[in-house]
Amino acid sequence: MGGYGDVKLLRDDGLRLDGRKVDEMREVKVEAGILPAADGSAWVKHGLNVAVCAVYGPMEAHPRKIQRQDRAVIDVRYNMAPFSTSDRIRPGYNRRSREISKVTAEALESVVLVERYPRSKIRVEIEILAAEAGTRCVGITAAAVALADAGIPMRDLIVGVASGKIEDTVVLDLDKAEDNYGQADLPMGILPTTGEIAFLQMDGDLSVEEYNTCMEYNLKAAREIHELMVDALKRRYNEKNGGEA
Amino acid sequence: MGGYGDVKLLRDDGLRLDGRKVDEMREVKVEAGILPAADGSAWVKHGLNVAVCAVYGPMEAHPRKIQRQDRAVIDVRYNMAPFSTSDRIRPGYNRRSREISKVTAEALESVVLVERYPRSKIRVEIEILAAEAGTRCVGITAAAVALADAGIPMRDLIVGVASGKIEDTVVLDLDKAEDNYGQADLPMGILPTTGEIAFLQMDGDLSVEEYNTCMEYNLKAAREIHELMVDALKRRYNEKNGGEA
Amino acid sequence: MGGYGDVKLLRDDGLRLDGRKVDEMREVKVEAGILPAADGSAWVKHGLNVAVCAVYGPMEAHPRKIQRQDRAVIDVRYNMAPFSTSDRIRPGYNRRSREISKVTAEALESVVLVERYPRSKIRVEIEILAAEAGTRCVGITAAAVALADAGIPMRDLIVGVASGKIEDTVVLDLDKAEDNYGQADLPMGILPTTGEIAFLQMDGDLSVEEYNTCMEYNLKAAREIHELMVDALKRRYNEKNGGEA
Amino acid sequence: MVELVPSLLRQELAALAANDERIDGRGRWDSRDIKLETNCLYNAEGSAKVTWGDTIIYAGVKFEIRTPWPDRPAQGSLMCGAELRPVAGRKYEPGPPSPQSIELGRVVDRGIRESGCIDMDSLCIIPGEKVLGVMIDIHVLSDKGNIFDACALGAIAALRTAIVPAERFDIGEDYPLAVSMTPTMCSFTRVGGRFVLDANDEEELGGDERIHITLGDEGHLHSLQKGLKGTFTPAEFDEILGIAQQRCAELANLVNSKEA
Amino acid sequence: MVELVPSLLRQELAALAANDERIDGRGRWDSRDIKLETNCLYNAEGSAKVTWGDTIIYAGVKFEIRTPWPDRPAQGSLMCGAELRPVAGRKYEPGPPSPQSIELGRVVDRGIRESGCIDMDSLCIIPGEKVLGVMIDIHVLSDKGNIFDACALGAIAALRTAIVPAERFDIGEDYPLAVSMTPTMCSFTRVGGRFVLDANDEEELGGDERIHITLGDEGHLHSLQKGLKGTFTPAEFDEILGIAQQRCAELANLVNSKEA
Amino acid sequence: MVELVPSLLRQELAALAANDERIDGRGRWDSRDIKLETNCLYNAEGSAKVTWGDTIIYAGVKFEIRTPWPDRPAQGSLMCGAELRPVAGRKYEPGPPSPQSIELGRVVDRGIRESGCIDMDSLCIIPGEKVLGVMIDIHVLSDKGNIFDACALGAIAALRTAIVPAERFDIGEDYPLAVSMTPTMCSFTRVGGRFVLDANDEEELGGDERIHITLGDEGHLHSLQKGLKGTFTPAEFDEILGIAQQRCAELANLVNSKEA
Repeated sequence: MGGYGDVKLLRDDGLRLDGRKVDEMREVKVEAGILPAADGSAWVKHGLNVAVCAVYGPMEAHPRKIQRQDRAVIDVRYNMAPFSTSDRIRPGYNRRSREISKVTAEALESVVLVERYPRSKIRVEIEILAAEAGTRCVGITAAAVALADAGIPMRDLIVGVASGKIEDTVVLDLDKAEDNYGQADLPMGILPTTGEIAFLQMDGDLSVEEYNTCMEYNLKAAREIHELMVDALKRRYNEKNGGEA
Repeated sequence: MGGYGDVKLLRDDGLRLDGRKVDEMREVKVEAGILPAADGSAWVKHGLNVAVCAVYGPMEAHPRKIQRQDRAVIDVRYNMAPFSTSDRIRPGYNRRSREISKVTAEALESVVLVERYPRSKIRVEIEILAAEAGTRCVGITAAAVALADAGIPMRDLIVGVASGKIEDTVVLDLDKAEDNYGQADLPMGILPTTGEIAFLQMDGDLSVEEYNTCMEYNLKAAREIHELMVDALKRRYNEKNGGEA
Repeated sequence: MGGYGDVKLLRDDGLRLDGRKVDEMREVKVEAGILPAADGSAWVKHGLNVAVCAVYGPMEAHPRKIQRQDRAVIDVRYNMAPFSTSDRIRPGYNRRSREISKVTAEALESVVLVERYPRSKIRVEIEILAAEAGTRCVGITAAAVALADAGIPMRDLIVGVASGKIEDTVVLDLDKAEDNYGQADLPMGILPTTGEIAFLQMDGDLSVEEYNTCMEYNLKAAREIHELMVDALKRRYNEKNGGEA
Repeated sequence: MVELVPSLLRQELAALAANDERIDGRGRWDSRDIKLETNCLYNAEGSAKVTWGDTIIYAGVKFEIRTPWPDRPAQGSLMCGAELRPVAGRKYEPGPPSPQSIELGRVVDRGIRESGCIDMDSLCIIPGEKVLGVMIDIHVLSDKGNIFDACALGAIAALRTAIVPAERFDIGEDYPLAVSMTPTMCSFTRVGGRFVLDANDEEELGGDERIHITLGDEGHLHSLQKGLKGTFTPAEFDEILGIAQQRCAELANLVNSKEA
Repeated sequence: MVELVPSLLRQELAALAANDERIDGRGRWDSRDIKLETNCLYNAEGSAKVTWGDTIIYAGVKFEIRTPWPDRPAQGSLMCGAELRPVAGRKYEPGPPSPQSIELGRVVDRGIRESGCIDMDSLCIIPGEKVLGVMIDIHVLSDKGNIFDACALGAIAALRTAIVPAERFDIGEDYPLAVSMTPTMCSFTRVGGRFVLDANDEEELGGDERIHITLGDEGHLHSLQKGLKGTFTPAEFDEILGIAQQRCAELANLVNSKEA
Repeated sequence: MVELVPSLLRQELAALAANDERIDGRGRWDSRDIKLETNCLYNAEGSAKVTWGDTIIYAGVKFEIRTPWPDRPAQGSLMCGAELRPVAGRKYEPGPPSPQSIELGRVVDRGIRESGCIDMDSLCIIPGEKVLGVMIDIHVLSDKGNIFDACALGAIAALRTAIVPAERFDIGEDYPLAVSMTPTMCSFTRVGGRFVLDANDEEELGGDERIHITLGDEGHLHSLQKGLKGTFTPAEFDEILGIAQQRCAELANLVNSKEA
C-alpha cells in the first residue's frame, strides 16, 4: 500500500471520491463464453478493470512429471497485457504475476473436483486487458465463470472481492486512487454458498476489528457478484441451446 | 529500409557508387566441404559478406516431440558472429535471427526431400562471419551447397538473391550503403530450374512495376549464382574422388 | 590478479600484514554434519571465509540423458550468497561460478568411487556465506567432508589449498588484500595421502621456481587441513554413535 | 505428434478445392466477417479489438518519453510486438516468445514501419534529449485462423486512433498521433493446391505455405513474407497480388471509418 | 511422482489429530525450539542465523547507494528476497526462481515493508540524487518445515542489527539502521483436518493449506497469505489469529533481545 | 548415452600407448600441422583463422568506447569469450552457453589477461570519461580436438594484428593496438595412461584429464587449468611443463611472424 496519508480520499459528505458509499462496490459486468477458440471462457468488467479468461481441458498433463495420479493439476497463468497499465509493462511474467498465478491456482484447486480427472491438466489463462486496482480478484471471478463455462465440475463458484482501509475507514472494493494512497487491502476468494475462503492475501495495516469489518463487506460483495456470475452462465446456456432466460 | 533519400547512391554516369550497373551483382565465390567436423559444409563470399554453413544429419530427432512421423525436420540456426558487423553484436540469438532462421528452415524444407527421412532431423548451421548487406540470402546459398555436400537429396538448389530500390531506381543486389539509404529490399530464395520461389521477404516501398523488375533481376542473378554453386560441388566431388574437373 | 604493485603487503620484519609467516595459513575450522535436511554436510571456516556444503544422494539421475551406465555423475553447484561479498552480488549463477562448479565436479569425480553407483547422481551443493579470498578451495574442502559425512566412498579426502605471490615473494594462502594486490594465485585440490592433484587453476605470473615453491607450500598445508577434516569426521561419528572422541 | 487428423483434413480440403469450394462454404477470395472496435481499453492511449470470424485480437498503443539514439537525435521510435500466449488456443504453450510470435510481430511491424505512416521526425520533442517512443502491443485472444491480417488491422486501427498523452508527460496538451497512411495486410494460404484468401483454422491446419502482403494507400508494396513449407510461382503471386490490391483498399476504408 | 508415502502419512496424521496429538509429540499450538544468532556473517552489514527445530536459514543485509525513482526523489528502497536453492533439501532443484521461492520472498517482504518499520524517507541522502537501497537476502540451508516463519524472523533480526556502512560510501560515520518496529510471522498448517502452529516437514508433506500471518508491534495485521489447496472458515481464522497475537509478541521479544 | 564406442576406443588407445604410439601415427610430443591466417574478416578490427589439423576456429577483435569503472577511472578493459555453437560439431547443441564454452573462454581470457600483454592504462582516452574496451570473440567452426590451443593462438594473433579504429570513434588516427607479449597455450591430455601433446578428437573421446598451460615470453606461467576427471602427480606436471616451454616458444614465433 502506498499509504501516503496526505491525499484526501473521503469527501465531507462521507462518500468516496467517485461517489460510492463505504460499503458499495464498483459496477460489475460478467459475460461467459466469449472466446471461440477456448473450451470455456469469460469476460469480467469490474470498475474499469477488464479481465478475460480462457480455460482449456481437461487434457493430458505433460510433461509427465507434473502429472498427479489421483487428480488434475490446475495450471494458471495470470498475465497483464503490456497496455493494461498507465506505464506500459514489458511482456512476460514477473515475480508479482508468478505469485498471483500460484495462489490463484491453489484457490481454484480448492473448489474444482480435481479428483475426477486423474493425470490430467486444466489450463486457466487469465489476461488482464485493463487494470484499475483489484485485478487479481477480477481474474479469480473470471476464472470461476470460465471453468463453469467449460463444464468443469466445482463445489462452488469462487468470487474475487477486496476491502481495504482509507483514511482510517474500512471501505469495500478499492479503486486505483484508493489503492495507491490507502492504508490496507484485503483481497479474498470467497465461496459464496458456504462463506469459506479459498484465496487470501493482505497487506498494509489493519487492526483485528478492521479486519472483521473488511471480512463482512467482502462476504456481502461476494454474494452480489455471485448473482451476476450465475446470470451470465444462464444467458450463455440459453444462447447455446437457442432458448430464452 | 533507412530511406533517408538525401544520400546519393547513383553516379552521374548511371552506375552505382562501386561502379556496378543496375542489374549487376557483387562478386560471388563458393566453396563446398570446408569444415572437417561437419557432414556437409560450404563457404560463400558474396561481396564482402562471408557465410559458412555446416550440415549435420540426417540424425534421430530428439526430443521426441519435434519428430514428424512422415518426414525429417530441418533445424536451421542463422547466427551472426559478434565480430561480423561494424558495431559488435552480443552473442546469442535475437528476434531478427530467430525470424530469419524460421523462414530459412521453411524454404529449405520446400526443396529437401524430407519425406525420405521420417522421424529424423537435419541440422543446418549458418554462421555469418562478415556482414555487408544481404546476409540472409548468402546464408541460403551456403545452406543449399552444404546440404548438397552432405548428400541430402533436394528437388533443386535454392539460391539466395535480392534486388531493391535506390533513388527510385530498381537495382540488383544492394550493398551496405544501398541497404542503409535505399528505399526497398526484396530478398528471395529461388529454385533456378523452375523459377519457383521458396523464400520471400520484402520491406520498403515498391510499386507493382518495380516489384516485377526486381523479380526479373533476381531470376537472372539466381541463374548466375547457381552455376557457381554447381561448379563448387563438382570441384568438391572431384577432390574427394581424387580426379580432375 | 590485481597486481597493482604499489600496495605494501609484506612488513619490514618479513611477516605479512596480518602477522602470518610466508608459509603460514589462516586459521581453519571444520565441522561435519551440520544440516539436518542433507544426507551429508559440512561447515568450513577458513580465515573469514565461510563455506557450507550439503550432499544429497546417491539418487536416481534424471533427466535420463545425464545418466552414465557405468558410474555416478557428480552434480556440483558452487554458489556465492548475495551477502557474502563486499558489494552485494545478484542471486543466480554467473560465468565464474559455472566454471568453478565444473572443475570442482571433475575434481570430486576423480576421488569418489563413482563406478559403485551406475546411473545415479550425487548432488554437491557448495554455498559460500562469507568470502575473503580462496573460496573455491574452501568449497572443495567442505565438499570432501560432506561427501564423507554422507558415507560416499572415496579414494582420499581432497583438500583445497592455495599459494601465490606477493611482492615477488611466494606465500601460502592469500587473504583478501593479498589476492587483490598480489601477483599470482595457485589454487589446488590435493589428495594428501598420495600428493596427487585433482584440482588445478592458476593465474598471474609465476616462474617455474616460484611454481615449485607454491607446490611445496600447498602440499604442507593440505596435510595440516587434512588432519582437521579427519578430526571433524571423527567428532561427528562419535556424536552420531553417542560416544566420545 | 498426432498427424492423422491433418492428413484426413488435407484430403477433404483437396476434394473441396477440386470443386472450387471451401470447407466453410466461402468462395476462394471471400473473407470472413470483420468487426472492428476502437478506443475499447482503459489505460491504452489507442486501442482496437478485431473480431475476424472467430479470431479475436486486441491491440493497444502506449507512449514513452525516451532519449533518442545518438545517431538519430531528432527521431522517435516505433515498436510493434505480438504475443501469442497460451490464451489464444489449445496448441499454444507458455514459454519464451516462439518463432511464430516473433514472425507475426515483425511482419506486422514492417508493414506499418515501412509504409512510412509515422513520421519519425514528428516524434521528436527536444532534439538529442527527448523523443517519443510509440509501442503497439498485440494480444491474440482466440486464434481461429488468419491472425496475421487481424493483428495488422488492429495495429493500424489502434495507431490511427491514438492520443499522445502530452499532459501526463508535461509537454503540452494531448493531441492525436499523426498517422499519414493506412497500410493493411492481406494473407493467402495454399489450401488443396491453390491459394485462398483469409484461411480459417482448419484450412491452416490442412494447408501449406502462406504469403503475407502489406499494401499502402497507393497500392504500393511495403512488406512481403512467405511462411511455412512450400513454393509458389511468379504467376501465382501476380494473381494474389491483384486480389490484395482490392482487399487492402477495403480494409483501409474500414479503419479510416473509425477515426475520431 | 511417488504419492504413496504422503498418502500413508496423511492417514497417520489424521489418526493423531483425532487424539489431539502431533507426530513429534508437540501440542497443537506449540512451536519447536528456536535459536537466533545475529552478526554472524563477515561482509554482511547485518546478519542472522535462525535454527528453528531442524530448519536452518541465514539472512544478510547489504546496502547500496542508488539514484532515487523519479516519482519518489526523497525515498530509499527496501528489497527482500529469498532463495530456495538445492542446498535446502532433496526436493529442491536448480533452475530459475520457483513460484515457491518467489512467494516466500514476497510474503516476507510484505510483512516487513507494510509494517512501516523502515521509514523510506530516512534512507534519503541527497534528495533526487542519492538514496540508500536496503537489500535483505535470505538463504534457506535446511528445510525441515515452516521456513516462512524462520525466514521472517531472520530477516527482521538481520535488519534490526544492521549497520549502515556510511564510511565506505563516503557519507559520514557508520550508524545503525533505524528500524521502528518488529513485525514477525506466524504460520498455521491444516494437518489431520485442523490447523496447527509451526508444522514440521512431515506435517507439511501430509498436510493441506497454510495461512501466514504477519503482525506488528500493536498486534496489527500487516500481511496475510493463504497458500496451497484448501479453504478455511472465518471461525477458524479467528482462532488462529488469537494464537498468532501471543506468538508474534514472543518472537518480537526474541528479536529485540538481540539488539546491540 | 552410447558409451560403447569410447570404451573400445579406450582399449585401442591403451594398446597404442603401451607401444608409445598414437592413433594418428604422431609421436607423444608432436603437434598436428597449424596454419595461421590474419586480417581475414571484414568488419573485425583484428582477426585470425586457425586451421589446426582438422580443427578450425576464427577469432575477431572489436573495440568499443565506454565509460570506465568508477574504481579504475584510467583503465580500459579486455574481454575474451568463446562460442561453442552447434556448427562446431555433431555433439554440440543449441542453448545457453555450456560449462564447456564458459571454461574455454575463461581459460583463454586468463592466459592473455594475466600475461599483462595489454596495458590497461594504455586503453584510457579521457580519464574518468572514456576508455577503450577490447573484445575478442572466438568462434569454433570445426572441433576435431584441442580447441583450447587453437583458440588461444587465434585470440593472441587477432589481438596482435588489431587496429584501433580511432577515426570512427573521433579520437584521432587509426593505430595498431599495443600488445607487449605473446602468451600461448599448450594443452596435454592423458591418453592410454600417459599425457600427450595436442590430442585429436578421438584421443579426447577416449582419454582422460587435460592440463592447459599458458606461458608468456620468458617462459613464465600465466594460467593453468586442469579439466575433466582424473588426477596427476607433480612429477608428471614437471615433464609436461618442460615440453610446454619449448612448444609455446614455437607458437609465439608463429604469431609474431604475422605482424604488420
